[in-house]
Amino acid sequence: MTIPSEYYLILSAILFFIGIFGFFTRRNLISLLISTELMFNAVDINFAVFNAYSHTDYLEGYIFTLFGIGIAAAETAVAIAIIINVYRNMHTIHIKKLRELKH
Amino acid sequence: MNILNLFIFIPLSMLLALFISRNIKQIRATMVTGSTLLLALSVYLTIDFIAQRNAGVSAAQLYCDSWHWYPTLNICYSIGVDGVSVAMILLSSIIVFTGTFASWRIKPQTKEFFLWYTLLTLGVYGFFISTDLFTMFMFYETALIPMYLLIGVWGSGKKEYSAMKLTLMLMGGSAFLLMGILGIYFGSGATTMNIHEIAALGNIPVNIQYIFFPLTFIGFGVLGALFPFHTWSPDGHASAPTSVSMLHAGVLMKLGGYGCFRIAMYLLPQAANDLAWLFIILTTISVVYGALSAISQTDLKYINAYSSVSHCGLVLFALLMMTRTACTGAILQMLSHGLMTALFFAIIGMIYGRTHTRDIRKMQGLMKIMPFLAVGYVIAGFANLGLPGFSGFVAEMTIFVGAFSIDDIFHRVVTIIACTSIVITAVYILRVVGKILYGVPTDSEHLKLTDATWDERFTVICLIACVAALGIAPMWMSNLIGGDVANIISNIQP
Amino acid sequence: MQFCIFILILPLLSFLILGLCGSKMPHKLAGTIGTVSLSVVTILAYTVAVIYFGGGRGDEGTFPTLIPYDYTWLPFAGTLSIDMGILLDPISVMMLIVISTVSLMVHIYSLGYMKGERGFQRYYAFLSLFTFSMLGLVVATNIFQMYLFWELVGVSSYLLIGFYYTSPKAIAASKKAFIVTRFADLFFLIGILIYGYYTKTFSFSVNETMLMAASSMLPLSLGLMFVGGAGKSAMFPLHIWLPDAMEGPTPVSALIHAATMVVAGVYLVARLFPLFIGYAPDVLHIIAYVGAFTALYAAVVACVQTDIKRVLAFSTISQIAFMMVALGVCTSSNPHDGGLGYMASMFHLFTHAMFKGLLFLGAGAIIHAVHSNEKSNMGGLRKYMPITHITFLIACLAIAGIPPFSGFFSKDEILAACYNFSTTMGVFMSIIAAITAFYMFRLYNLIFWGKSHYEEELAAYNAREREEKPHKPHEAPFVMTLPLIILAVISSIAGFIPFGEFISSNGESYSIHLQPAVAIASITLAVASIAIATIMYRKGDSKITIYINTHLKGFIKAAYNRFYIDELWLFITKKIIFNGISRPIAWFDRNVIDGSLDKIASMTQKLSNHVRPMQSGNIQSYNIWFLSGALLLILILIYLA
Amino acid sequence: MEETTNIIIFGILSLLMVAAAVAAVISSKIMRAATYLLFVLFGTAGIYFSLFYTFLGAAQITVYAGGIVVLFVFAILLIGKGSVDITHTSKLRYLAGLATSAAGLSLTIYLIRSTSFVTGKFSSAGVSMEKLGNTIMGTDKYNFVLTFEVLSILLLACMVGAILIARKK
Amino acid sequence: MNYLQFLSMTPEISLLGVFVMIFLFDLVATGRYRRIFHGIVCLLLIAHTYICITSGEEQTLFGGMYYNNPMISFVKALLTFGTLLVILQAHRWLRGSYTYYKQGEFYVLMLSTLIGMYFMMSARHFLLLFIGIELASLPLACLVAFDKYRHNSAEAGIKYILSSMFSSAIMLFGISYLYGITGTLYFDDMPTILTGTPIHIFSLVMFFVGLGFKISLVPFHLWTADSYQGAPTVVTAYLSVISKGAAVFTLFVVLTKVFSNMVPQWQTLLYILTVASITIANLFAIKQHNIKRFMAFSSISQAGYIMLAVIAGNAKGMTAMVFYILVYIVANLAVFGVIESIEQQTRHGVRRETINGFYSTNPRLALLMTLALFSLAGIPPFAGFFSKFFVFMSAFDAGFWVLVFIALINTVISLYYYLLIVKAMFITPNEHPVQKIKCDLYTRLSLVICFAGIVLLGICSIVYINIDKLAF
Repeated sequence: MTIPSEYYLILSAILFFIGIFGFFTRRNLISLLISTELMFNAVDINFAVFNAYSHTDYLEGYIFTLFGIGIAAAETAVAIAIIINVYRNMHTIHIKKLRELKH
Repeated sequence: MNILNLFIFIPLSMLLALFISRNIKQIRATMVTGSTLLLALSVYLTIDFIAQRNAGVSAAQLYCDSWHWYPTLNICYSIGVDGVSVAMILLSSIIVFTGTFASWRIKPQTKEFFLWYTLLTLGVYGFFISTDLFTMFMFYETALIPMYLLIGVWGSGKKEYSAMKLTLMLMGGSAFLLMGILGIYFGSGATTMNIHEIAALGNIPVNIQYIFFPLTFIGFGVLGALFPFHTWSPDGHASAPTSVSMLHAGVLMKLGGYGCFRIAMYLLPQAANDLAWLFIILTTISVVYGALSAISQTDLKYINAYSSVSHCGLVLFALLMMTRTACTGAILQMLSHGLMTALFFAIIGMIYGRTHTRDIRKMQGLMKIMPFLAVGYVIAGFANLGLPGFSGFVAEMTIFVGAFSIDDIFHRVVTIIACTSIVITAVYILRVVGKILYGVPTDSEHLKLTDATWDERFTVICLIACVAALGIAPMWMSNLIGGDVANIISNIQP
Repeated sequence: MQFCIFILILPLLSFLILGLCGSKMPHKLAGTIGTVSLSVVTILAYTVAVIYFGGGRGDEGTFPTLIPYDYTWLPFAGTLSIDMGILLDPISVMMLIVISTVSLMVHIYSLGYMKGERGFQRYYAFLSLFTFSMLGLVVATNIFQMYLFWELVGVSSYLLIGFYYTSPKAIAASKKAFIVTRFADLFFLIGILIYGYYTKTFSFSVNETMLMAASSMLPLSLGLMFVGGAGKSAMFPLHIWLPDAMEGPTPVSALIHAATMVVAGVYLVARLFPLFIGYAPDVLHIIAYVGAFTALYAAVVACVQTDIKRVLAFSTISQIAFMMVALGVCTSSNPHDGGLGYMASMFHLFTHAMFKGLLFLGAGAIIHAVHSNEKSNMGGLRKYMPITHITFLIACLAIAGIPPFSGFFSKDEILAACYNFSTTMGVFMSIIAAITAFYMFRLYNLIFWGKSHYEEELAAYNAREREEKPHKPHEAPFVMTLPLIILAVISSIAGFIPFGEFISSNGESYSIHLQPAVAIASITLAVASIAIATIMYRKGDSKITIYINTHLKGFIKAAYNRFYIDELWLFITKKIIFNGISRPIAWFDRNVIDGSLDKIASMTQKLSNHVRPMQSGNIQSYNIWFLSGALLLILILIYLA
Repeated sequence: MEETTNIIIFGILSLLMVAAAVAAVISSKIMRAATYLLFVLFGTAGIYFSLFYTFLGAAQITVYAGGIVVLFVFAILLIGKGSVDITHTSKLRYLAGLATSAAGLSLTIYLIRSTSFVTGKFSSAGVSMEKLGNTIMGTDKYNFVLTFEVLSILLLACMVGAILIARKK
Repeated sequence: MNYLQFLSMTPEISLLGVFVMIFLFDLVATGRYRRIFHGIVCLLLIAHTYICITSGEEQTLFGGMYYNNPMISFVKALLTFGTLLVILQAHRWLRGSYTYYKQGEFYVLMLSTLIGMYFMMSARHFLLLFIGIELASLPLACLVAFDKYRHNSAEAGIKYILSSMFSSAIMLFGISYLYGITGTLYFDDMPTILTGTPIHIFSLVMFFVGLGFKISLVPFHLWTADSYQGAPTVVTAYLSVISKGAAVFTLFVVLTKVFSNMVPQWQTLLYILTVASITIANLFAIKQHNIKRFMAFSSISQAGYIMLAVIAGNAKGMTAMVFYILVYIVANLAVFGVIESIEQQTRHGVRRETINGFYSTNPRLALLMTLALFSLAGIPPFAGFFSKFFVFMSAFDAGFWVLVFIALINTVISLYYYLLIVKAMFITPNEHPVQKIKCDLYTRLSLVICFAGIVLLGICSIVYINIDKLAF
């Protein structure tokens, strides 16, 4: 055991905020989704790391990560379904065009 | 069965009956029956109350009753009346009764009009009979909200603006009020919502009183047209239909004064004493300012609305003097103002219904065309300017005598300033009388107009009779009020 | 004495009957109801007087003060209350007689004068109301009751002045009368409040200890009350309403604005005389000076007026001022030693009511005949209306102070009292008396002598210079001349009533004795004035008149315009109060107070527009807000922790 | 020695991940972005392996890399042309986004650095399948059968929903 | 390994039963049986609500992961009741040509979100909580995008799901730190460790935003209006009351159970968010002409008021909160019921101009709408007044005087915009008002229930008293 847990945490934080950055700046719905995946992924790392480093007695973080992956998959599936639907309706998945609902 | 419950029950049944009524006859029958019953009931109540008092029943409140409503929050449906509330109930019944006739021919949506009207009535009665802070507040707001639709739908002129303004300002006031009520409740240790129990506890810390007295007082003061929160009154009155103006000026504005007395001052006596000066100044301004504003108005209802500002200012002014006489005078003034303003608005509404204008520059010589209404207007005017023989004189004199009995320069000066209002009142009343009633009719259209119909005559005569009755024989009313005012005052005075 | 309540009830009943169902009644019936009820009142009043004065004096040598009725009408806290009652003492009994007599005369007279007028019933109703209020005022047992009736009197005066409600002048006059007196009443009220607070009662009879305790505040209180009295009694500068009040029907002027209501102020001071003399003699003297000035002012103005009713109005002001002066010059309550004025004042009040009533009624008859108020439409009327002429002359002589007519006696007492007070005051008042004689005979000559306007017009008509035939003046009908005659008789003989026997400042008997010097001087002055007036005005405009007119043009114009006091008042009310205060306040209310609320509302709306871009429709912006909000919250919380 | 190796491996891995992540959010072609995402996911699996959570790593690869990324690819292909244009957003929002994320990141890192997390004993033994099975299927404390079952409902519902939305008729 | 514990979770199992039955019915039923589908669903839900209410004994299952007690059962029943109302209103919409074939899916998705909410409220473990939240949002996203052939619906759906995923990610981030700090995800074990250091605050806020998103508090609210507007009206109704109610209750539980040692921190947090939510939502609502967007802002503002009860964080606050949710359900659903009816009639989105003169053609609906809006505005004697009052009382009791005052001032603004709607219906003239609407039986039933609720809930204190007895 040599790598301090902090490193992992910082790594995950960086990934997380890169995801957020992507979420804020991309203009395509699928890219937004990709960014969200980055965020989920970063969180999963956190759980795993905390479990492995700090709270090793039980597998809470482990399970959380495991289930989190599943949930992320489910979310992605739903989101992609909706994106496809959006595309069918509007023939674009460009964020800029998704502004019928505003003000 | 406590007969006070009938004051809730009858309007409720009226609401139901109105809801299922099919034609105008049924609506009118419902309204007449209901309002007559209410009037009879309140007359009975008054008589019985006086009889009980004469028999030596000296409890602060009679017909008391209380049901737990929200027991964990100490909210009860508590009712009870003392002389002051009896007087107010009587006033309300008279106005409601006459208001029904004043809106005899209201169109369109007669049924809805009376539905909201009755809801308003319900709120008013509820407010006067309840002795529980929450219940009281609930009825208070119940009485306010129908105003919006009553003015907005059936009003005239820029009704939507006025209705909105009135409602928002009054609701703004009740926001203050709610703060005050919560402050009182928690300040007194959150053990009871009953007004009398809180007063008996008398344990609200002084610093809390300082915060919540102004809130409560302003909260009620907005409805009592306290300067500078009075501006809803001119617009609201000007746009409201006749009977709504009557009810609003006649009864609703009294809720303000009553609440100031019954809640703000009664429950927060220390702060009331210490901060009275501030509000005395405001009310003095109200009194003079309202009257002066009225002089240069050209719309009949505006004149009367400003006049109401002045007169209601006098009510609050007198209450703040915190002497028995002045407060009795304040209650008398409420009655008197209620009756005569209702009379005024009734007649103005009738005139407006014929001439379709309220601009005093466009009317002249109405005395020739509609003598009955004109005479009624003159009488209302005399009552308003405090002619002996009408209620205004009695009330104003009681107030001034009471206010003058406080022996310090400040109170003396404000009293004298307030006194000047009686001169200013004469100016604007006579100005209107001279302009619109006297002279020769100039508008040829006006010559075709007719005098009052039977329902209008009935309304006017009833109100004049009441104004005169109070003016000629004030002592029974003064006695009815006086003792109970003294009860409250004794709690306020240090 | 219990029946005296009917003196009040009858007019009230008559008012209610006429007021409520008058419009459906024929004129005759209405007139009859009014007149009959008043006749009964008059009879009752005389009965009361006879019984009262016949009952003799009490042990202290004074007439007892009777209070047959006294009810608490409106109790206040403590000992204060407004009572309603009837108080009979010499002056109130005297007032009862005056009011009922003049009122009855006016009622009878009006049967003819108002015949066929629209609103005849209303007129009688108002007359009854007025009579009721005036009677109530004089029998008041306490100051508040007096105030109450005082207001009622004011209102009935308002209603009667504005009787011709289609005439703009009448409307303006009635409004002015009411508001000016109301303004004065404000001070009256404050005076009452002070009085009530310090003496713990509103009653006239206050015990000495209370008074002593209140003595520091009494002068103020009494002074304020006098302002109220000054308003009703048209003392300078509150007199402006009275000349205008002549817009009302002439009999009303006779009743209200000559004989009864306007002397209420005098009556008030007389009623409070013991307090004035005991605790506020300085105030009393101020009253005297105000009165003296008013008397002079009104007399001068009266000399140049052309409207005969206006002349009479100013004359009234002047005469009332005489009464005020008489009260004001009292220095003690002993009639033999400085208290003479009290009696003189009351005496003059009595005689003045009769002869001034007569003058007005006579003027009414003249106006009735020529259909105009202006002197230029009159002249030479003696041929056409002999009865009016004679009675008018009697009244003029009475007011001028020529013996044996009543005015001489009462005025003489006043002058005597003035001389007792100070010579200056005496001389001053004597001069005014002379002026009085002058303007009255100016008026008399202009009306009854000189060139007849009718004849001129007739000549013009005959010479085909005029289209329509002029209206020929005619003597008034019997119902109108009868009151003239009755009043003329009273005016002639009333001077011989031993007035001092009944009324004096301390209630004890006082026998009037003329002071020869004063009497002779005043007679001489009066006769001289009459002579001048006769020379100047008997035959139209004489040389002297023209001379004076040209040389005193400015003064006369100023006097004709009443020295611009009205304009001053107009300036104050219209320019300062209406335009300078009321309008700005109304503007302030609409634009500042209401405007600021509207501003808040519109600012909220604006703010609402400003936050709208936040809702751009772009989820990325949404989530930037989302995250930055969260981060900000974290920072705030960490900072706070 | 082993430590150094670990650190070096970790360093490379993390650099790779960060680089891939950055590339994923800035590359202008969406297919490439998806590919970069795949790298990050693999990297994450590597992290799990380095923590000796082999099962987790395997799941990561199967579900994420094998499932989700494939889903993405399908979606991208399905949408085709619509997915090409993925230039970045307006300057203002770009800066705002950058600033916010940078602020968030620095705050987080600051907090991580200033906090000392509890350190237990790091075991390189990994997790036995039995323990994992017991944990997932057990009903006591620290066992997760309930969540497992609820997750199944979630997946069912999402399936229903996704099919509903995505199917043509 | 006591799997019998599953059977003890009566509400969940019962709802799952309903879920399965509907699922199966959808598979097998054809032709005329489908006509009674709606009725059957409603009956099943009624039966389930009954079971839910009666099933309330206190129990802790699965080693403290799941907790149920009468209050939670009651809230579950309450939400089911609300769902029932929504489904009743959905009848005509579901009969539409596009939705007719997806009826079964509609029920399934809706009930699955309801199950999610059940677990959200019963969760005493963050993983269960998280899965519950996801279960409550993901199918909901499908529901939002349910009108597949409407642009708006799709757009709303994507906005909803992306925002939802974003917020879940952030919440997970927060939870991960909570886990790191405390070493456990069981609520009961956490409070002693969480004392309010910066990292604790960080995780608190990060966790909070996930629920803040669902409750749509400012500044986490921006998705609300768009999604509400685009979603099918019944789904909007569902989003605005049921989903929100569950989230509020959950928030209350988490704050009081997990962060019980960080009371000042989360009170401050709520303070800021309440003020922001109420004020900003009011500002947005003033100028809003689209009624559904308008209702979105109204619901944000209402959420702010509910926070007044949460901020007190005691039993009284909980009573006030649950009562508020109850009243909010009936009042808001009444409004949405009317909107739905109008929409079905006009086939267009409802704007304020649309309902000008509504009263002249549809007096009953207009009256109901008015009463509902009055109730939302807190006008007596309608239930909303009582619920608002109690909420104020509890916040005032906790010492938040200024907060209460700000909220009160805001009620005036909110009254303004509610009255604008009333004005449109009653006062503003319109040459072509909405034609007379003939409501179907189900909608009518739901509107009657809402009406009864609006009128009676406040006046009959029995409901409140019973809630109060349950509060913990």
